[in-house]
Parts: sequence; structure tokens; C-alpha cells
Amino acid sequence: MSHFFTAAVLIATVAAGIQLATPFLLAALGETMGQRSGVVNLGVDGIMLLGAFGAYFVAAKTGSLVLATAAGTGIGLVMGLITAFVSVTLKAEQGISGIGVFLFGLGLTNVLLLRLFPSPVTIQALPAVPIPLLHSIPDIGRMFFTQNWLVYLAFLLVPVLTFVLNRTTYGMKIRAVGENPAAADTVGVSVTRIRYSTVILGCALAGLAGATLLMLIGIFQEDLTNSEGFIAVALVYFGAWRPLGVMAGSLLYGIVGSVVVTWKTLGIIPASASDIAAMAPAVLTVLALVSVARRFRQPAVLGKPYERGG
Amino acid sequence: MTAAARGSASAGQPALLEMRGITKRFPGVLANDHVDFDVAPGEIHALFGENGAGKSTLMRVLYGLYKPDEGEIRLRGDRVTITSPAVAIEQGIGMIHQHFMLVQTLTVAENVALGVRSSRGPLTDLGRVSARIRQLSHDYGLKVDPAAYIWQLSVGERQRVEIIKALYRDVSLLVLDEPTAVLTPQEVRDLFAVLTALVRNGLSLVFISHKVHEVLELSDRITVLRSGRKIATVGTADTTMDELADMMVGHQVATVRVPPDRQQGPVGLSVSDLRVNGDRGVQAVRGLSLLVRSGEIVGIAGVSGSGQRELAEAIAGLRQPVSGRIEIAGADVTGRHPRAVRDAGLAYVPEERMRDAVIGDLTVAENLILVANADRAYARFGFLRNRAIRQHCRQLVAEFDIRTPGLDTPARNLSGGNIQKLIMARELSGSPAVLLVAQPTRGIDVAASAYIHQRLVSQRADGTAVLVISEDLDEVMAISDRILVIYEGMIISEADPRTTSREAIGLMMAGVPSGLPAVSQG
Amino acid sequence: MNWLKLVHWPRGARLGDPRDLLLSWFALPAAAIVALLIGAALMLAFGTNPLTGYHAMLTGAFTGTYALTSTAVKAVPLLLVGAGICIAFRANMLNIGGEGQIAMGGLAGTATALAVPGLPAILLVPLVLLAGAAGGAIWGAIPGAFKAYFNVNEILTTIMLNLVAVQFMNYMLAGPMVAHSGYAVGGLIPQTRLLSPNSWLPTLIGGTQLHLGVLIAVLLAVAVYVLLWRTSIGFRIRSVGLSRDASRYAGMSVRRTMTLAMTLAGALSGIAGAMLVIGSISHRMVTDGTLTGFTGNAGFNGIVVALFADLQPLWTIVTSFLFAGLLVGGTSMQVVTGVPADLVTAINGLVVVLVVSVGYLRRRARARALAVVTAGPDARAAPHGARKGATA
Amino acid sequence: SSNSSSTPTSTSGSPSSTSSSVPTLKVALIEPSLRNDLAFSQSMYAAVSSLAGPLHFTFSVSDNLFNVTDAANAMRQYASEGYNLVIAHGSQFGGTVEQLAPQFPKTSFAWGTAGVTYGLKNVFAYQANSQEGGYVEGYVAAKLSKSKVLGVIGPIDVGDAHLYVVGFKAGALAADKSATVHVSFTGSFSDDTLMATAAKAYVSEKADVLTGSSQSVVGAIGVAKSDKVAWFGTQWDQSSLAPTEVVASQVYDWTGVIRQIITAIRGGVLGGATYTITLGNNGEKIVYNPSYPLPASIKAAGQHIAAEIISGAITPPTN
Ligand SMILES: Nc1ncnc2c1ncn2[C@@H]1O[C@H](COP(=O)(O)OP(=O)(O)OP(=O)(O)O)[C@@H](O)[C@H]1O
Ligand SMILES: Nc1ncnc2c1ncn2[C@@H]1O[C@H](COP(=O)(O)OP(=O)(O)OP(=O)(O)O)[C@@H](O)[C@H]1O
Ligand SMILES: [Mg+2]
Ligand SMILES: [Mg+2]
Repeated sequence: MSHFFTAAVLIATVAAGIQLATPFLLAALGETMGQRSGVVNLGVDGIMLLGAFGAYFVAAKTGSLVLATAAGTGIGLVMGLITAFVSVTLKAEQGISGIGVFLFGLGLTNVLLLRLFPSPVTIQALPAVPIPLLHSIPDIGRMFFTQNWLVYLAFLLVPVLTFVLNRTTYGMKIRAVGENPAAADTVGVSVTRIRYSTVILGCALAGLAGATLLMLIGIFQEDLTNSEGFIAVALVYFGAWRPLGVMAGSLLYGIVGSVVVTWKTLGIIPASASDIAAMAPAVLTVLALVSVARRFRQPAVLGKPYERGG
Repeated sequence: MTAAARGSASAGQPALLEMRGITKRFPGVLANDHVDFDVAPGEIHALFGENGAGKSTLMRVLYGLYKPDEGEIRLRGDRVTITSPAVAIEQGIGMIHQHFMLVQTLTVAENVALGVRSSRGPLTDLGRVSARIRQLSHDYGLKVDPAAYIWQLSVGERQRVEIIKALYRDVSLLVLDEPTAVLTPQEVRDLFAVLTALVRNGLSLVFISHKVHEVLELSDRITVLRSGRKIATVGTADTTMDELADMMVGHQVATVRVPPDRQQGPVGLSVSDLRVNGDRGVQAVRGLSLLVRSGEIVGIAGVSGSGQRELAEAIAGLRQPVSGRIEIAGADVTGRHPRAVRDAGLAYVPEERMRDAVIGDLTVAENLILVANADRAYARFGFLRNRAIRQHCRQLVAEFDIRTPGLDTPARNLSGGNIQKLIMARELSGSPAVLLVAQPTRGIDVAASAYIHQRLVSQRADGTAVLVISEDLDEVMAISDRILVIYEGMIISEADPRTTSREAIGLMMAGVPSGLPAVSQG
Repeated sequence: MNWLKLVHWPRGARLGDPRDLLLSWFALPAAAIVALLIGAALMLAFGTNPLTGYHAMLTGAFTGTYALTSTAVKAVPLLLVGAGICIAFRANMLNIGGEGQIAMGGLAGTATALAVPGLPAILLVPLVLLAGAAGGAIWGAIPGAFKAYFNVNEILTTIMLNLVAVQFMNYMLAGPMVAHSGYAVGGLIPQTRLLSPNSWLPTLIGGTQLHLGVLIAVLLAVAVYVLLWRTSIGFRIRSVGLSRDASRYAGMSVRRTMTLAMTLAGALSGIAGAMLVIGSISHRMVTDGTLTGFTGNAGFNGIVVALFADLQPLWTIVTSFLFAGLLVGGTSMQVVTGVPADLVTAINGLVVVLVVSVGYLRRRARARALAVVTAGPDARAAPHGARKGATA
Repeated sequence: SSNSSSTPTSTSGSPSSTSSSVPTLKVALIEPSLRNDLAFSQSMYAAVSSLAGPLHFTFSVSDNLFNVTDAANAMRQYASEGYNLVIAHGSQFGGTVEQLAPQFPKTSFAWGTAGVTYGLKNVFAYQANSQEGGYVEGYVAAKLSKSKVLGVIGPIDVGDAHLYVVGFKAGALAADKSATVHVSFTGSFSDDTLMATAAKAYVSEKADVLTGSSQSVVGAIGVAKSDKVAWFGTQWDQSSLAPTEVVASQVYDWTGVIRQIITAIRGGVLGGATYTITLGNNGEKIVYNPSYPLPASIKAAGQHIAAEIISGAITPPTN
């Protein structure tokens, strides 16, 4: 069993974990933006499915992964517009409308898959893009810098969104709107506009997450996401509404998942215990949070539509 | 004040603001009924009236928070439609709300900068904003640290942030909704100085208050509202305290005084060498001891933030003490669950009553049995006895004169004074051994205040040990048998309100123990 | 979402702006119609006549004894989960963990039925249901207690516990509880053997699936109503949900109450899980490796029906039946027209989104219609005219 | 012949020739996953739809109906609408079949994969000896492998997947006792991501041949494709998914079973029989991918093993 600890396996495991984490990360970063402004979107899983299917359709028909990525993101954007209209303008109960979107995405993608792909085909895989210089660092290079460009994009978004939230007027407005929308409103910040923007951004990222997942797998299948959208929402809570924390959660979840699968495949975990071992990412995520949770406060008006009195 | 001088100035010029026939309805309530209101340039115009009279509503209409059902607004003679606060700010109107409109998790500078165009485009320019804040702080004596988070600030500091926010936006008319309700006497003095300086610089102010002497001291003119209707607008110089009170409630209000005779009984509440940490981990109560006997009212006076809140919460079981001992009617309740403390005989009216003592979405009746819902009288085998409960609640509503459309009205819809009465009704209904009341009349109109004071005194007569914590020195002086002065988490002196002057106690509150010999406790 | 509240019209209310009234009454049907129209468009795209499709759906769900009983049976897990959601959400515990709680309840119930198959039905059925309740209760209590005592967000915990439950279910059904005999080896799938008939929920109407569980579920929903509005525990649950600070101030055991609410919600879901086994046709527990394969999404749909019912357990009886009709009708529609049943899932999603979307419009329209019914300042007088302090 | 070439897109097939003396039958198919899952469900869907024309029957499909209660409703409705044959394609439907069949004595029920008819006169059962094809593929795989490290990924260790994996491992070890055969189960029939991760782990462990079962193998095939590792498929011809990496697939061909069932029904026999697809009766076929450059000798060895299984000289294990 010692061969697990060879560098090659370790590197492959971490690299695979990073890939596993990428769709979570994208979707969770998007959800973070929405939640920071006070909007909970439980429809992430449905939007990921729709984005993944859009990407699949375009990739299968055109062969272009760039167009496919754009399609997934674009579908997310449209769903974002709808979600924002429902949650912000129509002030619907956010938990329930999100579940509606989830059911819609789940059902519609299955219908479309049947209709458009009587015999599904695989699409071309995402090529790894080694980053010049960095990729030749021994071990580290293969773990972190020999990934596909969507992985880089996802991880690049972490500092970018951190900067946006903390250093820009837009980010300041997002934080204000999620904490005290009435106060933001009274100084002329449009709660509606801010929430629309964060929800649309969040859903676009969910669509992109779906496209990413699709390209990592190479084919669309019924319920492709397997609850990844819900996990992404959970990781926002794990990350305490901070991009860095969300990244930590995604990596924890992805790498633990990868390690478990690897140990199972290499027989370190006996087959009889493999289902039990598969619980590890979920259990560890909860336990990790138990030790730190007391310190975090959620955005004060999370999930509550804003209504100016009278 | 040069009220007369400024008042005459307004006669010649066109009004800065004119509101005509403003009507605003809420489901079941006519909050403003064809109200006329105007403000002259450079004037301080006070809005006066009892709880629920419609003062805040009128100003919220002006600020674009409520859309009036009828009526028009003119600014400098031009008719304007104010659809949102952003429009109001653009028109030079600023408002400081009864409940501050600040984002707790942002810094002072961020709160000030929010919604104002940044000099660095999409990036924040907090350095520049902070510099301007310091400038304004300096100009008007508004001391505040731009880098501090709002949640770290005291109430008085938050109010200063609100004023700076308005000044930063160059307003010409500033509305202050009950700005003094949450301030200590010293802070009120400071605020008045700031407001006077503002007017000197050409601003006009609308000042809302329940306190007659403040209104008389500060304003040029006074408009009185009652039940949504305007009763009158009078020049301050031309009216008297009695006339105002009469216009406000329709009759004279007698102030309550505690009868001197008292029969002291056994010790009701005993606190010894108590130490309690505050929210930020610093010790807020530092070795405090006190005794309250049944049949006496003990007042705790002190400036805001001297450890009053932590003391009250520790007694009520809501905050874990670091050390010390708390006894209620002889039973040790130190660190016990709030339920156990209540079972030992405590009734408690907290300072943050809207947050801590009522549940706005529950009905009046449900709030009245929030504490006693599991008592034998109201629940049998875990099932609520609705008949008994409703009868009990009807009785309390009548006895405490709680003005509500019905028992099933959500408590949220009641005015502040009536919510306070509801809480008193509930807390007193169990004949407690100890009654702990914090800021009993904060934000409450004169009539309701008088009623609450009267209840406290009659509770004393029934043999309850009453501990009143208040930052309103007048109140403490009026109703206490003994006054304990709290300073930095300790009782630094005790005074007899009949023999000690207001000024002497004010000095003690500032940390100067009086020359009078401290009466030993008990 | 307060659509059902339209039933209560305050005494003395006069008509307001007729447009507001129209909006408040017709927004909901309009939303449903829009959803169905979009569904019709999708059907057309599939080459199916929407009228045939919807006719099949309605008939399949609501026409005839068999259809109605099937709908009722389908409503059972929705109702039980929904009633639990009424408790949990009213305690302000956002329980997304219905799926996992159902599975754990199913496992516990099944294990019990497998362990003591010889017990007479009169004992075994209640025992299985109790075991199911216990299994679900544990799965609800964990996130409840984590939230109450460690401040770990319950949305996170319930989602994660769903994932743990699915693995545990797969482990049990493919391992310790798998049926080793009965079929030829090739037929082995992750399922238990046939449970003892003593554990089966008795059928109420012969030739249908209508089982005793329907009755139990309705009774439990009524019990939840009584709990929430007629007992002091329910009062505490609602208080804690609305304000933890005020409840603690009033002497309630806040954390215990939060945990209790989640435990009860989990227990109800757990009973649903047990009923999915002993009230099913196959009378065994079976999985395709996903939670949905066992629960049929009841953990999520239960949230939907409860929120449609405005967290009123009695209305949840109605909404769960209607929603179950959509699901059962969907299967029928597929049989008759050949459109994929997933189309119905998609249409359900649309119905959910559109109906919650108009909830606010309706509430506002109704409030506006009522705002006209003001009685002026006098409305604020005390009920008995006892204005001691104020009357001159 | 491979079924993958012509899959109808409509949900109902209809007889191609109109004038026939044989009365048209109505067939219903209940499938646990989508009919285009490239695995279990698709194999039956392909068989039924390819036979509809030649055997003169119309058919309807209800797919993605894993949930037993939902499936029961569909089956009952088909039966009451006069369908002649209801195929319940999933072992979990056994209880339902057992309950429904006596209520609809004129309707014939077929269910699988299983071997039990409950002694009912209108129930057929069918099953697959997937260990047989697994054995052949394992044998070929071990011969093909250079590193002698083979990776097998299953969903959950039961049923069809269990048989296939056991057969594959036995075949591989028969070909080369020193070969390392890693086996793991992801715990899910549908989680492609986990399959892909497992495949990656094998590749990093020097495995140069992979195989797996269930509809989620597409995730692993994606890895095989991008890392250029040989792949063996089962249940369905998977060569379209990775035309240069798929070596061979064990394909289920249920047409023989369906043909026999339809013939029996036409002959007035509504049930009572159990069918098993095997290499011997051509229900299971090893379909080699023509685009994969498999050395002729290895292919010949594989065909030899298959022949021995058919003749009974080799009996692949089932446990
Ligand atoms: N948003 C609202 N919805 C419903 N009723 C309201 C609303 N705002 C105010 N009211 C009601 O309108 C009336 C006037 O309220 P308002 O807040 O203007 O009183 P106020 O004079 O400011 O009283 P206080 O001195 O207690 O602050 C009250 O009866 C109040 O309950
Ligand atoms: N009704 C009660 N009467 C007296 N003591 C109680 C009561 N309820 C709880 N306690 C005590 O309070 C402590 C904390 O109790 P527990 O863990 O149940 O939390 P809780 O009371 O629900 O939480 P919270 O402190 O938020 O109200 C324990 O020591 C318990 O014995
Ligand atoms: Mg007010
Ligand atoms: Mg007030």
C-alpha cells in the first residue's frame, strides 16, 4: 500500500482534486456574490444542469469548446435574469423558487437530452494548458500549473472577487445591501440594481460551472451534476461568505473526495468500506466547520426580500 | 437661543419647504390626515406629539420613503415629487432616523461614502473620505474615528456618524427624528451645540422630540400632531410647557412623585462582587455590589456604556458572569438559565425592548403570555388553555390601557409606547419579587411615561423590590428612593434624591465621587 | 404564498380598488395557466397534442378511484415531510435535509422489519414506523444540535448529511442488508429481501394502493397543527423561530427548542421513509444509488408543498394532494402520449416558480385593497374604550 | 448486428408493413434510467425498437422511472389500457409485477434482470450472464496490457456490475497470473465525476487498460480518451464514445429474448418462462471496435476463450 505515497500518485490525486473542486468553486463563488447582497439561490444545481446541457449541445454541434463555454455561461446569465426577476422584483420566497428552478433544470435537460441526442456522443476533452515556467517546477508544476484554463479561471476569480468585494464601490454596495438594505436605500443605492447584478453574475458562474463539469466529463448524462449545485451552496456557508473561505471549502471537498477515490481504487480502503469512505468529504466539511463556526455571522438579511415601507 | 430673531427672519423669505395636505394611510391606520407643514430657511422647526401621532410618517414621506396618498411638497417654491431617498438627498434633504440607517459591518468611512460618487471611479476612495470626515469632525465638534466599524460605536457616536453622513452630502434641510431619546444629558448638550452650529451655517432643521423642555429650548417654531392631524403651529416664544402638553394629549399630565413613606422589607435582590464581560471581551462590570429591598425603588444612574446593560443581562441570566454572586429572594441564581432566574422571582424589562422583549410577528395576546405560557394557569398537560389566556390578556389590555385594535393584532403594529405598556403588563402580571427595568420610558410620550412611572410606584407599594436603570437623570430622580451611581462598571456612590442636587449626581456620573458620605448599603 | 389566506376576509371590510381585488384573486390561477401554457409549448415541440397530454394528466391524477388513491398514496411522503417542514421552518431552521432523513427513516424501519419479521402486524407496523421516526429524528437532530450548540449553518449540514445518507444507504443495501437470495445472481440489485407481510401497511381499499399510511399522515398533519397552535411547546417553537433573543429573554430553552424542532421534522420525514418501504408495492427497500431513486424527490417537494401552504400543516394536506396529482398525472401523461415524464418534472418546476412569484403581487394587492378600509385614528382605541390615561 | 447504428428517435415505433394477417400487439417498456443511457436501459430500448417493425407491434416507453411507486402507476395504466406485454426492465420492479400480474391475467409481464416468475402464468423473467463477457474481456485486456496493471470501476457491488467485475477479474488472472487487477466501486450509478477521478487514479498508478460498468462510466471513458488508455465496455457498444480507445464491448442483445416472448404471446403463452442471455445464445456479444488496432493474436485468443465458455469448458465464476 506504500505506493500511494509515491510522488506520482500524490500529484495525480491532488491534481484530480483540484479539478473536482473547480465546478464547486465556480458555482460557490457565484452564490457567494448573490448571498453577500442578501439573495439565496437554491436553484444553482438546476442552472448548472442547464449550463452543462447548453455547453454540451454547442460542443457536440460545433466542436468548439470556447463556444460551448460561452453557451453555458450565457444560459446561466439568462437564468440569472429570471432568478433575479423572481427573487428581487417579485420578492418570491427564495428557497422555494430555487427548488422550482432546480426541478425545471433537471426535467428540461433530461427532455432535451432525449430529444436531441438519441445516442449521446462524447465531446472533445479540455486540453491542459501548462503555464510557462511555472509548470516545470517539480511536482508543484504538475499539480497546479498543468491544468485546463477553466481551472485557472476559477482560481483566478478568488482574488478578483475578493478585491471587488473589499476595494470597490460596487463591492461596498453589495456588502451594504446584504447587511442593511434600508440604509443603502436611504443613501440612494439601488438595492434592486445591486441584487440583480450579483444574482446574474452568480447564475452566469453557475452556468459556467455546469459547462466546466461537462467538459471534465466529456458527455452529458441525466442529472450530470449529482447535487454538486447544492454542495456549492453549502460551501458558501462553509466559506463564511468569503471567496477565500469558499475556495478552502471547495479544495477540502475536492481533494478529500479525490483522496478517497484514489485510496479506494488502490485498495487502501477495502471495497466493502468504500461507501462509508465516500462520506468523508461531507463529514469532514461539517466537522471542519464545527470548530470555527461560532465566529461567523451571515449577511443580516440573507433570504429576505427588501421592501421599502408604504 | 435667538429664536425670536430667527423666527422673524422666516416671515419675509419664501419657505424652504412646504408640505400641503399630506395624507398617508396604512392598513387600518390613518397616519397622516391632511397635514400642512413648512420650514423657513435657517429655522429649527420642532415636531411634537405623542407616540403614534404620525411625526415619523410625515418626515418619511418628505424623505421619499413613503409615497403619500394625497398632498404636495414644495421646495424653495417649486413643486417636487420625492420618489426615493436618493431624490431627497439630491434636493438637499437629509434625515437621521429614529432607528439609525447604518450598516453595522461597514466602517464609519464606508458608511459615509456609500452611495456617493468616488473620486477613484470604480475603486473606493476611503482615504479621501476619511480626511473629509476628520475635517467635518473638527468643524462641528463631531468626534468619531473614520476607521471604526459601526458595531464598535456607542449610540451617541452612531448619531454623530449619521450627522456627518448628511453634512458630507451637503444637505440644506436636516430632519432629526427623536435624536435625544437615546442620549445621556451630557450627550444632549453636545448635540444641541452641534445643531446650533449647523443652523449658524445656514442649515434648516426639523427636530422631533417628546421632551417639552428640549423643544422649548431648541426650536423656533413648534408644530403639534395628534392622531395623524395637525393641531397647531406656534412660535416657541409664544407658548408654554403646559399649553404644549395640553395640545399634545388633550389634557394636562401630572408628573409622578414617589411618596416618601416606605416600608422596607427583606432583601429582594442582592448582587455581590459581580464581574461581567462586555461584548468585546473587556470587563464591563467590575466588582459591583448592590442590594434592593422589597418595597423600595432603587435607581441606577450613569452615563451610557458604564456597564448597565451587562449588569442587567447578568442578573436576568442572559449573560454569564465571570465571578460574583446574584441572589433573588434569597435564592442563588448566579449563571443560571433565564428560566430559573424568572422562576426565582425576577421580572425584567430590557433596554432593547423591540429586539429582546417582544416578538413583532406574534400577536398581542401571544406576547402577553410569552413568559407564562407553560404555567399551570395557561397550559394543561402541555396544551394551551386559550379561554383562560384570552381572558387574562383582555384584562391586562384594559388594566394597562394598551391601545391595540385587538388581541390578535401583531405586536409590531403597536406604537412604541404601547409596546412598552404591553411589556410592563406582562412582566408585572406574575407579582414578581424583583422588578428590573432598563430605560423604562425611552422614546415614550409624556402621558405613557407618567402611566409607567405610576405602575412602578404601585409595584413598590405591593412589596416588589424595584431596580430602575436609566440614563434619564430626571426620571431616576423622580421615582427612586435611593440612587446608585454607576461608573466604569462599579457603584461609586449612593445618593438620596430628596437631598442631593441634580448637578451633584451629574458630577458623580462623570466619575467624581461626591463629598457626601456614601451611605452604606442595606 | 399567502394565497390561502384569501379565505379570511376581515369583518366590515369594504371593496377597495377592483383592480387590486382582481389581481389578488386571479394572479394565482393566471400563474398556473402560464406555467401550463409553457408546458403546452414544450409538448408541441415534442409532437404531442397538449390537450391530450393535460387530459391524460388530470384523468390519471384525479379521475376514478384508482387515480385518486394513487395520488393520495403519492401525497403521503410529501405531506409528512411538509408537516415536518412546517415545524422546522417555523423554528427558523431551514431544513434541506428531508431527502436524507427519509432515507435514514427508511433504513431504520426496514432494519426493524428484517430483524423481527415474526412479530404480529399489530405490533410490527407501529414498531417499524417508530423506528423510521427514530432514524429520521437522529438525522434531523444532528443538524439541529449543530446549529443550536455550535452555530453551524443548518443548510450546510443538512445538504452534507443528505450526501452521507446516500452513501450509508448504498452501503447498507448493497452490503449488510442486501437480499442474498430470491433471484438468480444476475438479478441482484441494491435492495433488501421482501419484508415480512406482518410489516406491510394494511391496504384500505382492495385493488388499490391506498394504505393506512394515508390516514396516519393526515392525522400526523393535524397533530402538527395542534402542536404548533395549541401547545406550549409549539408556542415556544414559533417564538424561537421568530426571535431567538426574545425567546431566551422570556426564559425559553432556545437551543433545546431548536434541536427539538429539527428532531420532530426529521422524525416525520423518517416516518415517510418507513412508509415508502412498507407501503410500497415492492415491500422492500431498493436504491439506484441516489436518494431520489428512493425518495422520489419527496424531501424537496415536501418543502414546496409546505411553503405553498404558508407553513400551515392543515393546508399542507391540501397542497400535498394537489402536488401529488401533478406527479401522478405526469406518469399518466407519459403513458398516454409518450412525452417523457421529465417534461412533467420541468413543468412542476415552472409551476413552483410562477406560483411563488405571484405570491407577493397578491399579498400586496390584497393589502392595498384592505388599506382603503381604514377607520381613521379611532381604530387605535383600546378594545373596551378604557382610555384611562387619555380621556379628559 | 450491432444495435447502435439505428436507434429511432420517436417514442413509439409502428409496424413498417401495413398489411399483415398477424394482429398488432401493444408493448410497453418501463425503464429505470433514460433510454439513451448508453447502458442498461438503452440495450432494452434498442432491442424493442428494432423488433417493432419486423414483429408487428407498437410500443410505448416510460423511462427514467426508477421509483417503484411511479413505475407501478405506469405499469398498471398500461395494463388497464390493454397492452399485451409490459416489460419492467429493472429488478426492483419484481414486487410490482408479482402484485399486478394476477389482477391483469390477459396482460403478459416480463421483468428482469432476474430469474423468477413467481409461478405466475403471465410473467416472464430474463437475466444476463454478464460474467461470461466479463471473463472474455478480462482475458483480452490482460493480454493487451503492457504494464499488467488493470483498473476496474463499478457503481455498487451488486447485480449486473458485480457479475461483470467478477468475470473480468477472473478472466484477466487466467490470462496472466501476475497481473494486478484493481477493483473499486464509486457508490453511485450516476456520478460520472467520481468515475473519472477513479480512472485518473488508475492511470497515475500505471494502469493501461480500464473497464467499468453502469451509465456513469462515460466519466471514466473520458479519461481513457484523454489519457489514451485502452477501454473495455459492457452493456452497450461504447466505441462511439472513444473511437480510438475502446477495444471491445460486451453488448447485451435482448432481441432474442423479446422475439421469444412475443412469439410465445402470439402462441397464447403469456408467461412462465425464464430467459438468460449468454454468449452461447448470442444474447451477449463481444463487439470488437474495428478502429482499434488490436493484435490479431490477442483477438483470436479472446475468441477462443469465448468458444470455450460457450462449450462449457470454462465456467466463469459469479462470486
Ligand atoms: N409601515 C407602517 N405600516 C403600518 N402602520 C404604520 C407604519 N408606519 C407607521 N404606522 C402607523 O402609523 C401611525 C403613525 O406612526 P409614526 O411612526 O408616524 O408615529 P410617531 O409620531 O413617529 O410616533 P413615535 O413617537 O412613537 O415615534 C402609528 O399608528 C403607526 O403604528
Ligand atoms: N427550563 C430551564 N430551567 C432551568 N434551567 C434550564 C432550563 N433549560 C435549560 N436549563 C439549563 O441551562 C443550561 C443550558 O441548557 P441547554 O443546553 O438546554 O440550552 P438552552 O437552555 O436550550 O439554550 P439557551 O441558553 O440558548 O436558552 C443547562 O445547564 C440547563 O440545565
Ligand atoms: Mg416616530
Ligand atoms: Mg418613538
